[in-house]
Amino acid sequence: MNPVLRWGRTLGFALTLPVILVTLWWVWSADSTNYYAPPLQTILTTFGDVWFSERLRADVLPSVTRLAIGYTGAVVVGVGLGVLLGANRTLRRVTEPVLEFFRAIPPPALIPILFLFAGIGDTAKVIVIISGAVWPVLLNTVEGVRAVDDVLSDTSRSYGVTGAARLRHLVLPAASPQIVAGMRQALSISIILMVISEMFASTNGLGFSVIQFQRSFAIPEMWSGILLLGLLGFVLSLLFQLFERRSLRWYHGLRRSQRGEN
Amino acid sequence: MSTTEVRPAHAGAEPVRRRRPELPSAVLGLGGLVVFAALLELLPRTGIVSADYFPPFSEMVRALVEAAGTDRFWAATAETVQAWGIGLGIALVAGIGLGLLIGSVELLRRFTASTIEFLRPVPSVALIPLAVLLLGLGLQSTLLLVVYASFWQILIQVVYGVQDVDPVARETARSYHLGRWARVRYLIWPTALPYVMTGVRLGAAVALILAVTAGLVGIGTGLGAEIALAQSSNAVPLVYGLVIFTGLLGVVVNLVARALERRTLAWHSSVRADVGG
Amino acid sequence: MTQPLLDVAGVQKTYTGSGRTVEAVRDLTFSVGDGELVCIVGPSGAGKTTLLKCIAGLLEPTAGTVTLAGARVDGPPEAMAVVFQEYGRSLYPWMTVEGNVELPLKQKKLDKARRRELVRDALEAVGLADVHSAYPWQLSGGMQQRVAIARAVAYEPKVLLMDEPFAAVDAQTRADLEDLIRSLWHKLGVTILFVTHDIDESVYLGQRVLVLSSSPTVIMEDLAIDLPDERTQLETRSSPRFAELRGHVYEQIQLAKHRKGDQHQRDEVTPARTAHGATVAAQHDS
Amino acid sequence: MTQPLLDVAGVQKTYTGSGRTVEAVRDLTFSVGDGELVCIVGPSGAGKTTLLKCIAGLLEPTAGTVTLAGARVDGPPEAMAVVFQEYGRSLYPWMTVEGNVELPLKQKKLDKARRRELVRDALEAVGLADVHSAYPWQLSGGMQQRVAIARAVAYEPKVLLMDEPFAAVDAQTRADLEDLIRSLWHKLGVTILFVTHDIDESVYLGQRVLVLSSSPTVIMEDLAIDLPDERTQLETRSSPRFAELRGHVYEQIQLAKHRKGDQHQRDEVTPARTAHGATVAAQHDS
Amino acid sequence: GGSADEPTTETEGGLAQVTVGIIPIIDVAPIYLGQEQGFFEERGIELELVPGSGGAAAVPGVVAGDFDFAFGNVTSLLLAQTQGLPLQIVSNGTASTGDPATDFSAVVVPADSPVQTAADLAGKTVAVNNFKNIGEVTIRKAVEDAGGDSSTVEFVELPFPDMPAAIANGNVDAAWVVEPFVTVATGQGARAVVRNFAEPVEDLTVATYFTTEQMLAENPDLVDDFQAAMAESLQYAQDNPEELRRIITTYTSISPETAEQIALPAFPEEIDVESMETIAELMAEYGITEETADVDALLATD
Ligand SMILES: Nc1ncnc2c1ncn2[C@@H]1O[C@H](COP(=O)(O)OP(=O)(O)OP(=O)(O)O)[C@@H](O)[C@H]1O
Ligand SMILES: Nc1ncnc2c1ncn2[C@@H]1O[C@H](COP(=O)(O)OP(=O)(O)OP(=O)(O)O)[C@@H](O)[C@H]1O
Ligand SMILES: [Mg+2]
Ligand SMILES: [Mg+2]
Repeated sequence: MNPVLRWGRTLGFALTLPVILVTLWWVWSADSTNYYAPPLQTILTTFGDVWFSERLRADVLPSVTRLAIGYTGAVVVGVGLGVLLGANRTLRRVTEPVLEFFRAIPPPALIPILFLFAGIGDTAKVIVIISGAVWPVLLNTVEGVRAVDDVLSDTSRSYGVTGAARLRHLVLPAASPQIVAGMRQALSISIILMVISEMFASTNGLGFSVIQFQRSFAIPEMWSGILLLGLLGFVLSLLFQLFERRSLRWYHGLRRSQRGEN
Repeated sequence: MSTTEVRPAHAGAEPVRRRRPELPSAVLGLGGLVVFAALLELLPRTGIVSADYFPPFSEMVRALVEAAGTDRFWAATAETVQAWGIGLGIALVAGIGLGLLIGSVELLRRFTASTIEFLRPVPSVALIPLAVLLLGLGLQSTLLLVVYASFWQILIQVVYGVQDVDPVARETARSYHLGRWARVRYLIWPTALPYVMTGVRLGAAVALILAVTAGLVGIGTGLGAEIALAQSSNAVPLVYGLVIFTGLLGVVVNLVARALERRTLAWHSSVRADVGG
Repeated sequence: MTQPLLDVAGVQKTYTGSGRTVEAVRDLTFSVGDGELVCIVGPSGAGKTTLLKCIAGLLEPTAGTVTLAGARVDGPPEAMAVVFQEYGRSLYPWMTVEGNVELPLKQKKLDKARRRELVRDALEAVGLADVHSAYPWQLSGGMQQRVAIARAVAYEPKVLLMDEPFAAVDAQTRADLEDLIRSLWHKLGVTILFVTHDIDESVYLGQRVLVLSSSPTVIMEDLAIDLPDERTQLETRSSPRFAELRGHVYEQIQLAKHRKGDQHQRDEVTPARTAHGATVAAQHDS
Repeated sequence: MTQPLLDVAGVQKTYTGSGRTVEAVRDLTFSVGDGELVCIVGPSGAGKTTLLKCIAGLLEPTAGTVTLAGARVDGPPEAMAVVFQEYGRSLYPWMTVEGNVELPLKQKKLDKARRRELVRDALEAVGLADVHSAYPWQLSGGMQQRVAIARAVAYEPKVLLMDEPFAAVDAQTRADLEDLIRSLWHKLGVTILFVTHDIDESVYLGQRVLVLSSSPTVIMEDLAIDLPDERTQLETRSSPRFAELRGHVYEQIQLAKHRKGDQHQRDEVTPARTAHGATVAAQHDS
Repeated sequence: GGSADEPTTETEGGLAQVTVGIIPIIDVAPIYLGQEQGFFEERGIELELVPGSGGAAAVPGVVAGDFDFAFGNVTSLLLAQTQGLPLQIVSNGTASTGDPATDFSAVVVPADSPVQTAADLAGKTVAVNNFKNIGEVTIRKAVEDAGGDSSTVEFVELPFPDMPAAIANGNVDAAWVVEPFVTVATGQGARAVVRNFAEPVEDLTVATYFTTEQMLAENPDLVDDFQAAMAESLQYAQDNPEELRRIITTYTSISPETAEQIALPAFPEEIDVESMETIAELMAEYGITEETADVDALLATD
């Protein structure tokens, strides 16, 4: 297919449903008198005023920076720990309850404890993001590593592909479809936790702004912030898709190959 | 050729899967928890953190035990568990149902992808005013938050799982004319099950978190509200006691999920390897 | 004796994707009568699996058509069973042997008693009656392959496609299974396409043997096997006509290995031109 | 001619788990000299794969020991290569053909030039020089199997274990590969254990042929192949001695199929007792 | 919950069911006392007190009709007023005692802090529970009154419960806390430097009970009854501090010992309109609101 056409189609797929939903929202809210659900038009006008300004640098940039660091941290910790736990049954059994314990603790309850150990600066916020986003990566990595095909595993062992080489050439690629699923989950969770972390001890940030708007009853502004969060998620997921296509090229090729699609 | 060139084993090679007598998971897991508890006890006792803000583990437990003597505590627990259970139930049914649908219909997946990616990162907490406005305070709003947060986690896992169907297995199903329903039941579902189980475990914890958080931020009742109350009263050991209790709920939830997994995934290589043989 | 059931006309299949374009099948035209047993042989990578998948409606040919009972095949036709070359992956690891064999029968809406009977008979026929409740991954390679065969047999198809179905079983079992297939064929009048690498097997089993060339593939030979219909392992295989036919197919295969679709037209074989490893003539594929 | 390199002593293997207990291998004792080429034949499900995995250090025997070069095997020994029966699943789908063959060489810390040379030579030897940059899942079954063989060959092992390595390739390729294995064996002095279902192949290839009984498995026959060392497909296979040996193995296999480890002791075969399908004697396994 | 059209439901005994959103802190003790004493029941009201975290949930709760009334601090209500939310104040909630020695709110610093007066807070980081709220307004006023530059004070948001730890760990220079955290913090060695409710604004009304304009228009009698019952409750609370200290321990987790020590707020029946106007002006001055909130519009005068 010619690339222009393909791009057009992709774009069509990506935009159809959002356009329908936005239209519905627009119509439904057009003469809303509900204070908390202002007309979409108002929200969009506000959007321009609020975000195409100094705030972009002052609030969005710091947020995205913390998000990037936190997300990277979550992936590194999640995959690292996941490989360790996935490969070692005893270790997994010892640590599982403790990890599950931490996993069930709500970040807002965890934050005060974090403040005690990490202060109230950016470090604590990054840790909050990591502490929440690490789980999908970790769990998926553990399961992916556990599920490595036994014939492949035997092959590697008999050819002496052990240690780091085993990790690099067998374990990580084999688990990669599941790891990527976890990473995708973690991406949106990171954004959510970015907002939650900015509810405490913050002076700037996207989440901080949304919460402040909410508290000061600037409802269209708050909605515009939520829109921006959604857009951020969408853009990041596009980037993620590029990454996924590259890193799982073999996998998608394999899945497609016998469907007669190529 | 000399035989000495054939060395017995690769350096660093793993040993053959040996039937070593192994401690049961329960003992190992409990061991992990005990070590963790000891750490919590030692941190304030050795003065690394001030006991004013981070009381020793024993005090947390004492406060928790004290609270556990009251009906109020159990009522709160029941409320949280109820919100959790109902919310997770809804999220599971919706997430798995839609996941199977979206995952197996390529067109649907393409049409919904952008919207899903847009909605997923919207934090539940930002939806609080909307939730209160639409559904009022109490269980319904709490449920909205719980469902909204855990639904996406389950959905994404299912969608990825569905795409993991082995091409040869898929062709087998096609050539034997398995209908749509049979294909879902006998091919897609079992393939996606490992992903789904991970989704269930992720979703269960997130649902619990939101069930508690709703109380913490004041739109629901239950353990979260109790924690918030204890916080605003400076009952520090009780705060931690309640947090510990929440964590333990999570451990129990995971135990249940694991048991479920062992039953449903006995055929899967990950569980096979664990059972040994 | 037979009326045409399956018609393969000008089928061509080119795989593209991941930076590699392979013309697996160049131009295949043949037809199979109702109730015929046709064996297909050809070098590794010739496109036998590709051809079978096209016939099974699992793969769309790049060009040409497959017609079954007068209707163009554009999806898996009904009453057709396939035994895949990758037998291990075609069994569902989450089901027992029995469950695997039974699954397609459920789809046929047979009642429970009938299903159970078919499953039991099929498993017995392939010598696996005692492992019905094991999981596929608890079985040896040959046993797995026999489960896949049992599944196809129990399905009672009108058309049976088999892709090297006996590759993983021992000689004795293989002979038994060959006889099983022939007796099924006699009993049920099923039309069978049978891909094999074993030349003796192709001659022993088939009414016709199709010899494919190397990829890009054309048909090098369409050989009628004029052995008596009643065949037994010992007698048939030791008959002089068997040896003759066997020798002929063997020769063709050897030619085929170094012969590609662009080097000859069907029935115009010129052995002298086949030089080992020589790539002759311009490739027509882009 | 040879000194003992591999010693299999009283190996027994019982699979337990998922409610099914199978005594796959009852009692195997034999040894293989340094530089020997031993073929193993036996009915499907006899435990050949199980035995090979025990020797490869991938599976721990329930009882008995495997000793290699004087040291007990309790993990994959160095300088040993294995070609798995499930060839499709033993290739890394995320690596190209080349990558698959090269990976073990990287592990051996060979330099890039040498690796490239070995990979190229091995792929050429199995006739796959032109697909080096394809992914395994873009190949036909027989091609995949040849990649697995190329990987083992390029590895230049001291001991080579092959589990039905030619099951998926055509007759001509099979013959070529047989000759490849014998020439490698001559050239490099590698010790080879070769599992096959093809009786002719076992006789043509081996210096010895081990015939296994049905599961639970014992050794039914340990046959020395006294054919000349220099073998060619045409001559060797048409020699009368070949036919004799072949016939002998064939007979044994037929016996083996209905003979289990608990029905006879090695070398005490009583053909009269083998009735088709009859399950004789009490099973000792729980 | 109910809806705005039909804010009350009759209970079996013929009482009007009234839902009030409160925050489980010391400030709402009078309503609990009034409920216990039967002041509401006497007027045909059966109270349901719903604890929440205030602010974010309480205002939409009232707007959506989930709450008939709710408790909220004056800055939040003034802010809402400038944003056009249809809220009406119906009763006083809490007020400062006006006594710098014993007020229930204070800015605390570590004992060894160089900060001695409000003026010293200039250029320091000060923790408040919410930005742009009553703490920030009163502290800035106090700093200015003491001759400091209030625009240089750097505010940081922290929940009250985390503040004692934050100043002890040096995460912030100072923190604004209310009881029981004033007692907690000073008990752990902190020092109160400013009584920001007592000093900068005279007779400061801190928080009030409010409802919607709609409620006021549709159920004026109920609002009257509620006001009257609240007035009696406030008076009772003012007169019976021991009762107050007792009831606090029933709906919070504050221990009886702490309850004995804490400083109590004042509970006058009347709202101090002047203090509210001052706050409204300060909010505009500090840029918290764009225009000065209309205090009169916010006060229900029937
Ligand atoms: N999914 C695919 N993508 C790309 N190329 C493919 C794919 N499947 C098969 N091919 C190519 O098509 C050609 C024919 O493959 P096919 O599997 O049909 O051969 P075959 O005759 O079945 O061989 P064998 O006897 O080894 O199984 C081969 O060159 C192979 O590399
Ligand atoms: N993982 C397993 N779990 C349980 N039983 C197994 C397992 N693997 C093999 N078996 C059983 O052990 C027996 C021997 O299997 P094995 O794979 O060794 O046979 P084989 O001789 O290689 O057969 P084939 O020629 O068919 O490949 C079989 O009965 C099989 O069912
Ligand atoms: Mg094939
Ligand atoms: Mg085997």
